Amino acid sequence: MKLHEYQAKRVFAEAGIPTPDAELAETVDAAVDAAEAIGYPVAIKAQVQVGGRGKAGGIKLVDDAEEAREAAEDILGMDLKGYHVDRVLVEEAVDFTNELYVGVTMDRGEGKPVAMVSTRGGVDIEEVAAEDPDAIAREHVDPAFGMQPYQARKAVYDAGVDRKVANDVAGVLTTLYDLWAAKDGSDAEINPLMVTADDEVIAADAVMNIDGDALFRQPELAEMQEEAAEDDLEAKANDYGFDYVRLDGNVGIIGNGAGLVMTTLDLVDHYGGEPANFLDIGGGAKAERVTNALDMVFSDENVDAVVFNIFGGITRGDEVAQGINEALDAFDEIPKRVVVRLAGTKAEEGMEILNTDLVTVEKTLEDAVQRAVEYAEEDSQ
Amino acid sequence: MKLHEYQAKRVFAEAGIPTPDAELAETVDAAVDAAEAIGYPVAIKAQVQVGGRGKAGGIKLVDDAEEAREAAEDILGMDLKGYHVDRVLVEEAVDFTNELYVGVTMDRGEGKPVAMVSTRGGVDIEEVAAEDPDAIAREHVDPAFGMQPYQARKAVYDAGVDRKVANDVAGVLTTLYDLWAAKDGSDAEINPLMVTADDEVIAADAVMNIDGDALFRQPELAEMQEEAAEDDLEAKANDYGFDYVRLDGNVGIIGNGAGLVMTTLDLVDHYGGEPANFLDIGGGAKAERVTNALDMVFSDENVDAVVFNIFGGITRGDEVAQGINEALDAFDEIPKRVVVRLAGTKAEEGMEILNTDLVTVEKTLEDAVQRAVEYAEEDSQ
Amino acid sequence: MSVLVDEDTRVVVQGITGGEGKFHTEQMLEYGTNVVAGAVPGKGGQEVAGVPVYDTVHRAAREEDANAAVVFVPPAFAADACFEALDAPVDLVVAITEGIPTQDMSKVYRKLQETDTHLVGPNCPGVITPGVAKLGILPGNIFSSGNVGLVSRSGTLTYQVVDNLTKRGLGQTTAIGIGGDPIIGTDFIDALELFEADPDTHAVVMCGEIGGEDEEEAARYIGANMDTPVVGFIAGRTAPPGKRMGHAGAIVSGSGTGTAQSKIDALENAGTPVGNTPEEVADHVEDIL
Amino acid sequence: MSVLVDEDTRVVVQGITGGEGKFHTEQMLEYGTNVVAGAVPGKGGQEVAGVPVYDTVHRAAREEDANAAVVFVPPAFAADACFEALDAPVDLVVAITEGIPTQDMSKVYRKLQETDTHLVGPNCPGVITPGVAKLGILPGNIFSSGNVGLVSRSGTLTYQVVDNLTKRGLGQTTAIGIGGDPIIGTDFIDALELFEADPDTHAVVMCGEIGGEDEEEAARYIGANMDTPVVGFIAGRTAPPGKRMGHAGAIVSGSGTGTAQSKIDALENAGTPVGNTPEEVADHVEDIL
Repeated sequence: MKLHEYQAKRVFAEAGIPTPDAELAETVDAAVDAAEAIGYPVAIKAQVQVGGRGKAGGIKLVDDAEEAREAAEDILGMDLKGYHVDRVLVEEAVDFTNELYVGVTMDRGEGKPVAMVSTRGGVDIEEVAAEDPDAIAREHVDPAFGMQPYQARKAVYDAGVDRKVANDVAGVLTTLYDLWAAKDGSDAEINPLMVTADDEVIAADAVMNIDGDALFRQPELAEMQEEAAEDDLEAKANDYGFDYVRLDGNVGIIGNGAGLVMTTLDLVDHYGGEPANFLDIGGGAKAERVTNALDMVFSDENVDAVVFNIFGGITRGDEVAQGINEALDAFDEIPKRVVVRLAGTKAEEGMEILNTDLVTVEKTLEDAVQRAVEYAEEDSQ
Repeated sequence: MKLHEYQAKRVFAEAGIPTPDAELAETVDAAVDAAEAIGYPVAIKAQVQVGGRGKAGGIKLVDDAEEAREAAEDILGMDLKGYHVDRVLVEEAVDFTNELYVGVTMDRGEGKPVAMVSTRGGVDIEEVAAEDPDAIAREHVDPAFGMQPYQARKAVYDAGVDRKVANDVAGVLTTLYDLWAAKDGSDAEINPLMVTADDEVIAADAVMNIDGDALFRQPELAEMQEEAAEDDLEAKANDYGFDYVRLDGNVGIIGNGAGLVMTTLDLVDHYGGEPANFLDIGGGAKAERVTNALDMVFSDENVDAVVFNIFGGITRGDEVAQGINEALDAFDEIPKRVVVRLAGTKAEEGMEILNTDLVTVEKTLEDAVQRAVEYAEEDSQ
Repeated sequence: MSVLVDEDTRVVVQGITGGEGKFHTEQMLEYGTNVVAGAVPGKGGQEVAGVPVYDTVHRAAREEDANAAVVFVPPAFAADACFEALDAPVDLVVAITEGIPTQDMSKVYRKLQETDTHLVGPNCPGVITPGVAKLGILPGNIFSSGNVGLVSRSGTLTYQVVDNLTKRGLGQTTAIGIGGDPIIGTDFIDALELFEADPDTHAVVMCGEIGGEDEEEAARYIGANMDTPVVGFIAGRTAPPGKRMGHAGAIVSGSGTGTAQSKIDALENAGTPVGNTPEEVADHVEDIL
Repeated sequence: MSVLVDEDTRVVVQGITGGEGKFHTEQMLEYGTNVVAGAVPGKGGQEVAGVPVYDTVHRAAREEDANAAVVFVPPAFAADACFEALDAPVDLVVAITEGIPTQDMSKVYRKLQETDTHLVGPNCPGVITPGVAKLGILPGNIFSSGNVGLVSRSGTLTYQVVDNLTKRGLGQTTAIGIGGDPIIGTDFIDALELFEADPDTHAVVMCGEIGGEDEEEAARYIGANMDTPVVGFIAGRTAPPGKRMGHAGAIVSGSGTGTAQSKIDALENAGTPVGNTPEEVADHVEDIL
């Protein structure tokens, strides 16, 4: 789960990390009022959960009320990389002499947290990492002990941060790690951490992503979760609790287990078709989930045919078959042809139950995919 | 630093450990009022920082106002193992079916914390440990990870706690460990942890000792520290920042470093004398500390002679000598004879500075101790 | 022979009184697994499917000589269950639970490094030595005994590949579902090392997927250390960069490594043929044996 | 020869810019110790007594090849300083600081177990190899080079005993003040093991005191493992039970072990003579050599 910039900054500020004066605004008037109250220059920043907002015109620096109004009018309501902007953060523009980067994330490969510091802040840090890996000082943290103060100092000095602000930057990094650990962060970043002419440091941007699996013990953060302003189908998938990704093709794909669903996509491609989506209904899928999954895929106007591929472990083939029958029975006319392949636990029972008036049944994955690709070609609109 | 029972209970209750209804009282009237408010039976408990209060008459169970008044009158103002009782805790008497013990301490030998549970609560747990070590379940804790929930359960089940309350007892133990860790505890104990007929658990007594070296980061607990109601000389030593123990003999002993001072005591004994005290002035002792140390020992009316034994490392012999001269110069008449032995850093310079009109100088530890023992015999009052 | 699981494996099921725990205990018993105990705090003294339940894993291990644990405990308590099993200790922990917070697993992983225990998972289907025992939720009927070792990050994909193998008569020594979470215990290299040391494993199938660098590292390990031939399969060739496909692991960063192609290239450079389809995987294995 | 400290010991002083750090750096240099760097965050680039200061121990170790650290950092920051030195890493850390919270040291001790570093202290006078180098605050002039190893829990008592030895012409290979805190790094047994392995150490003096069980355990170790003769001394014979005498360690519980007598008995049972006075310790050593 991603926090918005304004949410992350609140969390950081509460923990003692300096952040600029700022106010959230949902209307142009409120934005102008906020700008007047804070004093110019201010930045007007779209609150959408995507990177590269600046380049896309989602951040504007303004010097007076007129400019503030113009910027707020431009940004509020704009479409930013597919996200609708309905809030802006109006924020004191900080006068800086230097931009740093500090971040904490989980290093999967090492199985332990890593804290990072760079003097190349204010730009895309992933580009810096790719071009000049040594420009980022990395310090792995023992998750049992937590980050020790010396580790923060070491990272800061290794990165070449000026000695005058090194102590403060180390303090911010320590706080950031502690927050990351306490709040079940997946990533926590400040980019840029600005250094002012007075040698003060201030978090000019804030990223905080939370491990979705840990939200049960982070009730305050869970409350910050907002309806995703995403693609309607992806929002729907979220409501249904599916892992879903929409793609550009016309063969709808439903299956259980991420690896098998990806393999089904790959096979569609292998046999000359184009996948319309990734949809994993997960383990132990019962009738209702099957119905919801079919609803999802039928709702996608790009889809011309569907392959439904289940290999039962926890999931039982008979239950899936039952679900498919029920779901399709509910239609006066079934909108797309559906190819079903069941294997594993109770697969044979399932095959027997399936109503072949409603679906095409195939015994192997390869056959099922090929058949669906054929149907999609035939029924292509 | 030891917390009083009432202080420890407040700390435990804030962390969510159930404690009985209770009120602190400094007068008999206040004690009776508290008893009336709580409802009988209540326990009236002397708040002094020594063990075995019950046996010594410092805890009384009362059933009505008259008994409450009598008990409060008896206990308030009493002398309990050398401590003056000026406060009582008036506490709901809990009706129990079982008494357990739970505790957390540092296992020096292992260098790690240990959590303990026993069903033999309500009695002196050290006696239980001596007689029947297996009656106490012990679980060592990795200080980096902290106590894991399974460890609390394991200790509780290993101790043979009834399954009906096992979960609650494990919860209390986990909370106790977390408190111990967060508050820099040296020991944290609940003895007894009472089990009621309704299978509830409640902390009927509470012990919480804090690592004195960590008080700098425990400001709330440091505030609870009270003037020691101890021996006047020990209180004085505390004010001066000395490690001091008063003993029964007549040879006053001043030295630097615990091991060396203990060795000086042992030598006094070895040469037929009796040590009057242990006084360690610590490392780097300057003139003022020397003056204070002499003041301490001269204030002890049992002392008949003094041996002042310094082996300099950090401590400089010349500074000590200067301090001794200054301190003794201030007296019209020096109350006891003082034997001084200086060795180590700047010892020769110190020996030259020392005013032999005021003190006797010896070159070796053995000679210094023997001389002081002789003086003490001669000057014995 | 086999790896991790054999005739001497004596299993304690953590969370045996829950719905999944109970169902899969029955399934494991039916398959012939020696499930000797359950462990659920407060449920000591009960029985599930004829198996005695204890309050702690330590007691289960002591009373019933359990040497392996399967974790069916809900995510909020699963890391603690893993710590308990590691401390008991048992030789093998199979953590089925999905959705364990990553920071919890990071701590379990840290502790694991100090033990001699193998932890498989979490978020995995388990381990099976066909005809002998299964620990987890794998459907026993698709497996058959033979000389192919299998290691896979994905559950149902494992079944698919095994199904293709079994139908060709290519039985398995042991199949290990290592799980798709960001932090797992036994990884590809650990599993490959076990198979390399097993004289009865004549070929290994390794099923990877997009995301992370584990397949690339495994390829380097194969090139440098393995005599036993390996056949690869990589899911997610058609996954668009930057999108997360279900598994926390299955995300492509778009930076060159972590993509299906980089993994396929790495394996092929190590002399490991990679199948385009599960059928082709079986073809390659057939060619080798 | 010697233990822990020799001609190749290159020292970084943590907290070199503080009062004590500076004074004892000068003393160490004067004794001939190869102090190559100081480490104080924010003070990098400065010099103290001609020694260059770095912001981190890692940088000091890298730039100046330091392989040992002496910690003169205030108690609130001293555990962090120890962690830093362990991580750098150096081979030897000597922690002089008194008053480090016990729970901090418990964590340092935990980390120490995962390293190959020797930690001496905290709350100790340090380590000296007479004529070669001293790390800490020991007064160099009372030591002399020879064949006696010395290990002691107490600072000034060490000086007293060394003084008695030196005045008899009984020089030392190395003297180790292990410190009197509840949790210390190098303990009696670690030190005895080092001396046992040193061919130039022909006898060892071990100075203990009341409290804890370390002397009893050391006695068992001596009985079972040592060929080099040991002479003991125990301070606190006249200490009344239940009273704390300065050191956190120096408390007698009254339960039989931990008393001076139990320690003396344990040592004598292990064939180790125990002196009643520092003079008698020197007598015993003289008898042996």
